[in-house]
Amino acid sequence: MNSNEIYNLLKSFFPDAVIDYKDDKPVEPYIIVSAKEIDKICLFLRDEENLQFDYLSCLSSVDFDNDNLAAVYNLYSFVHNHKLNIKVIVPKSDPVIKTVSSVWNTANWHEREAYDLMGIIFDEHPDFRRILLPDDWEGYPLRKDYKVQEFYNGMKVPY
Amino acid sequence: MFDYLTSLLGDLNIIAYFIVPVPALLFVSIFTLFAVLAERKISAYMQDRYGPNRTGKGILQTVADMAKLIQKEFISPSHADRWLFELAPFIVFASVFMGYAVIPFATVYVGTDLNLGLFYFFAITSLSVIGILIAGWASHNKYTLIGAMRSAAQIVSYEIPAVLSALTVVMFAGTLSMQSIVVAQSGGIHNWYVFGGPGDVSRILMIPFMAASCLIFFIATLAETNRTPFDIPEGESEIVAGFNLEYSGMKFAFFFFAEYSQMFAVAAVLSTLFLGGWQSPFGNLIPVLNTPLFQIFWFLLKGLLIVYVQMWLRWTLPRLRVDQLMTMCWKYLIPITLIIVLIVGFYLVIR
Amino acid sequence: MAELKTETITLNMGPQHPSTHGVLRLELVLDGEIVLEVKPVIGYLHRCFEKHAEAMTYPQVVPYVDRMDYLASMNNELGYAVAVERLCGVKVPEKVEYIRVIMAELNRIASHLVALGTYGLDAGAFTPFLYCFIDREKILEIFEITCGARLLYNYIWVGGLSHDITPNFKEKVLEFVKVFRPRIKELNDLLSFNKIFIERTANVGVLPPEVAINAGTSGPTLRGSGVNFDLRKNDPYSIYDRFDFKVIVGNGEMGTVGDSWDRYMVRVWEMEESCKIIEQAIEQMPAEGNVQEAVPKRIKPPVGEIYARTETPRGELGFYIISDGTNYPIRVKARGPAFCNLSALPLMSKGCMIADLVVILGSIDIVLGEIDR
Amino acid sequence: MRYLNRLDSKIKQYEHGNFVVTSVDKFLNWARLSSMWQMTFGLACCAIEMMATSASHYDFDRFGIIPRPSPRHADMIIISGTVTLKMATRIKKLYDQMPEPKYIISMGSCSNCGGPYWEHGYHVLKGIDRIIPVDVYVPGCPPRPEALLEGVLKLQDKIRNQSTYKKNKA
Repeated sequence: MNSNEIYNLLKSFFPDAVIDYKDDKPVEPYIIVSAKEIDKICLFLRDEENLQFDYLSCLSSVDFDNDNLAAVYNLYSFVHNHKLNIKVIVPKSDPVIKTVSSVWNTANWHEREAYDLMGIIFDEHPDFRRILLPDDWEGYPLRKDYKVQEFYNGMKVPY
Repeated sequence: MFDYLTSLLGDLNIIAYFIVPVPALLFVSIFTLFAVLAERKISAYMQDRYGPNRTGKGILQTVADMAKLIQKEFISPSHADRWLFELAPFIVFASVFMGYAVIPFATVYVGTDLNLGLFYFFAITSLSVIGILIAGWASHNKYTLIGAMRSAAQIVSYEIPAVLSALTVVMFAGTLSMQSIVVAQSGGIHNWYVFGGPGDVSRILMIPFMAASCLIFFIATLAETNRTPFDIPEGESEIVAGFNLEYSGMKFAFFFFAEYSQMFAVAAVLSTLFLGGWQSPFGNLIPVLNTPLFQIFWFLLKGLLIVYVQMWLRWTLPRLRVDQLMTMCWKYLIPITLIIVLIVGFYLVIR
Repeated sequence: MAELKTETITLNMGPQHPSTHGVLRLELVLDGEIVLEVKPVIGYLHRCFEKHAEAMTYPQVVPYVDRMDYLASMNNELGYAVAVERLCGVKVPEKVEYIRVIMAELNRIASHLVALGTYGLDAGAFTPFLYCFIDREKILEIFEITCGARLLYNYIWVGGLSHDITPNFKEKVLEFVKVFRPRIKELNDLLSFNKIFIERTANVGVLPPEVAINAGTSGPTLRGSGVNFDLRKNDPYSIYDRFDFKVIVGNGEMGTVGDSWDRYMVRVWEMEESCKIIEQAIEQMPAEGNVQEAVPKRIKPPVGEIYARTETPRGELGFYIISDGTNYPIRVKARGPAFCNLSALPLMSKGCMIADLVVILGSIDIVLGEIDR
Repeated sequence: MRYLNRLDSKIKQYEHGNFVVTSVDKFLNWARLSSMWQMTFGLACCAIEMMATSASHYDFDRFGIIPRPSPRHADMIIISGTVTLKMATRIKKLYDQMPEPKYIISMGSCSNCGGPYWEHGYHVLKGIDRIIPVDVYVPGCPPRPEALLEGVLKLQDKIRNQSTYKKNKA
């Protein structure tokens, strides 16, 4: 199935949660969905007979523009050998997305990483803490407006 | 030698206590120095390398190691049980070294020819497990504790097949004195206990059982000395360095010392029991090869060859897991040795 | 008899530990020797790759990509180059493609050699480690002749290569392949089919295929579980569709499908397949061609985003790149294969022993540089 | 070093030195420099080159350097790779656990000064010498094994010229 067909299928099942479909070259086509129901949509994508997206290739966090953050899910199906990109856009003021770690185990660490570096909060995540940086680190480094802290534990951070 | 000296010294026989161990202690020190070097050179040879070659062509490498270890600071961890922590290396080394008292190097040099020699050897060397347990416990470190526990389980278990396989020889020889066991094997290579010992033609039947017994003794003693493939108490990749993790400087060197002395001690006992000890393999064909100097030569040759095999195995084999180690001991080695003891018993009764 | 009161102990393994392959830390909850719970703690090598990538132009990112998976730099560079080339629509000359494939496969062998050697080390065998490094040096020599570096090459650029190959490159590579084939057999004799080694690894750390897929594993870890999936075959990039090679999958020869021995063996036989690919590539490679012909003067991809994935020795390396039409990428996210593979470690190691845990960790073949980035 | 310093005060009476002290000095230095046990401790890319150096092709063992897993047994620590802020405190701890006399080789640009990560590496410690003293810096990214060996030889030179009693005179 190509992305357009999947979009139509999703739209028929989740009319409110599926927001948009973008397909302008050279951008790979992607579907924008709502942050509140991403877990249900992902579960559907995984378990639906024709889709069977059993593999979460990558979960990236993006500092989308000045006001928004985004999470991008790259899915792949071993059974049908097709791909899909899903995007979730959340405002910086309230960056909360439902977790998909119950759908794909991979998401567990990827979501922690997204939180660690970008500050996206994943709701209902089983083990939600920083993963790469120390627990007492300040700020989210990958945001464009990130200012590095002067000292960490008595060690000077900037050169 | 002890008896001879006491008779010589008369009232001053207390001096004998100090003189007799000196050659053994010297031997152990020199052996350790060169065994460590040999180990490094042998491993280098097996791995396409040169090995140490800077300190006087590499020969003085261990001397440098020792001189460096003496200079090192000795740290005892803040929560360690200080007294036990400092005592443990000496217990380990002392118990191993005391085993040398009964090992016959030649007709003229055996520390003391106890009539319970073999029994004494096993009893005293297994005391080292106490030292290891103390070291592991007193260090106040989880890795050392795990290492000590593993070591205790391993040494206690492998004592049994070792003793049982030694028992087969004792049944043949009818004595526990190591000197007498060696003397019983005189007359050439065919009289060694690995080939069934002296006796009539029917002993050919015993060759497979005694050879198996010898092999089991080798395996069991290998495990007792914590060498690969049984080096789980100090398995680098698992529990870092095991029970000696927290020791630095000379205290650590003592563990090293103990390990290498024990390697030779068990090799010596193996050669005494099964390979004729200081006996020449040619028996009385060439009488000059039976003089005391040659006796020491044969004894060292056999012992060092076995040590070489121990090293060879170390650089070839992976390590067993702790449960597999126990399985091997309790499910295979002990039943097999028991059966061998039974067969030897029947053979001796029927003969 | 009254119940014995026992307590679990919490053991901290790493970041300095001989067998954590770098600076990984594991928090273990132990019941005696049995591991009840494993918590990997990562981030001790977090070198801010993604932040750097945002501050660099596209070609400048390549050296940082090198330093991600430092055991397989060529494969990483290839992955990044493929991603940017797809984004810009650059067509690469034939000769460059062949050289890239040869380099990537040589580096795959080199990386697997380190993985297998250190795996032997984890199991307690020291010598195979050194044997593997002897062969690895031969590969590094070829790299050194070609691009001057031993470990981090900066060789595969976007659109081309930094240097052309030397005249005797082909003979050198063929000679290596010829020498190396018997060495695989030697390694098998020494380690792979050693009874103790099989006892240690077979039936240890079994990862069933459906769990492996769900946990997002890839590469030998996934194929060891019997899933026939290799991006070189299933989603070909570069010119991998022109070569004839087998995808090795674990078959549970010595135990269960998906145990540590299978993962190990997949790597061993993959080296053989890489040799095949190298031979074919050497044969088909065109003699003429300028390797810098297609290197753009200035890389300014059109506005857009791409997720391109390639097969490194550890598995699926994905680059998610967003461009806003300037010299600098907006976002470069690297999906490290070892990152996902390591996240499956707690699933594999429930109820094993400490010694098993070390073996399982070795069978995943992690590189911390790529996990923490 | 603290250990040597303490020794210093004891033999201060031989202020001008004599033959015996010098020879002992030489011997002790020789022992220390020809048996530098290295801690098995790899951080990043450079660790692979360090492993290559101790493998057959370059063979650290020639110089009497063997890897020891425990800091208590080690004399020398090679900081091989990028030191992150999360790791820095652990390295400090490891350093403190090593018994005197102990030596540090900083291998590679990253541990010398932050290397390629000096500018945007918000989580990278810019130079290991900010937390522990370094004896020898080996440049390169990563340094070739030959460069590391050169660093080791430099460290040996340094040890060779150490003295337990001359130091206080300067």
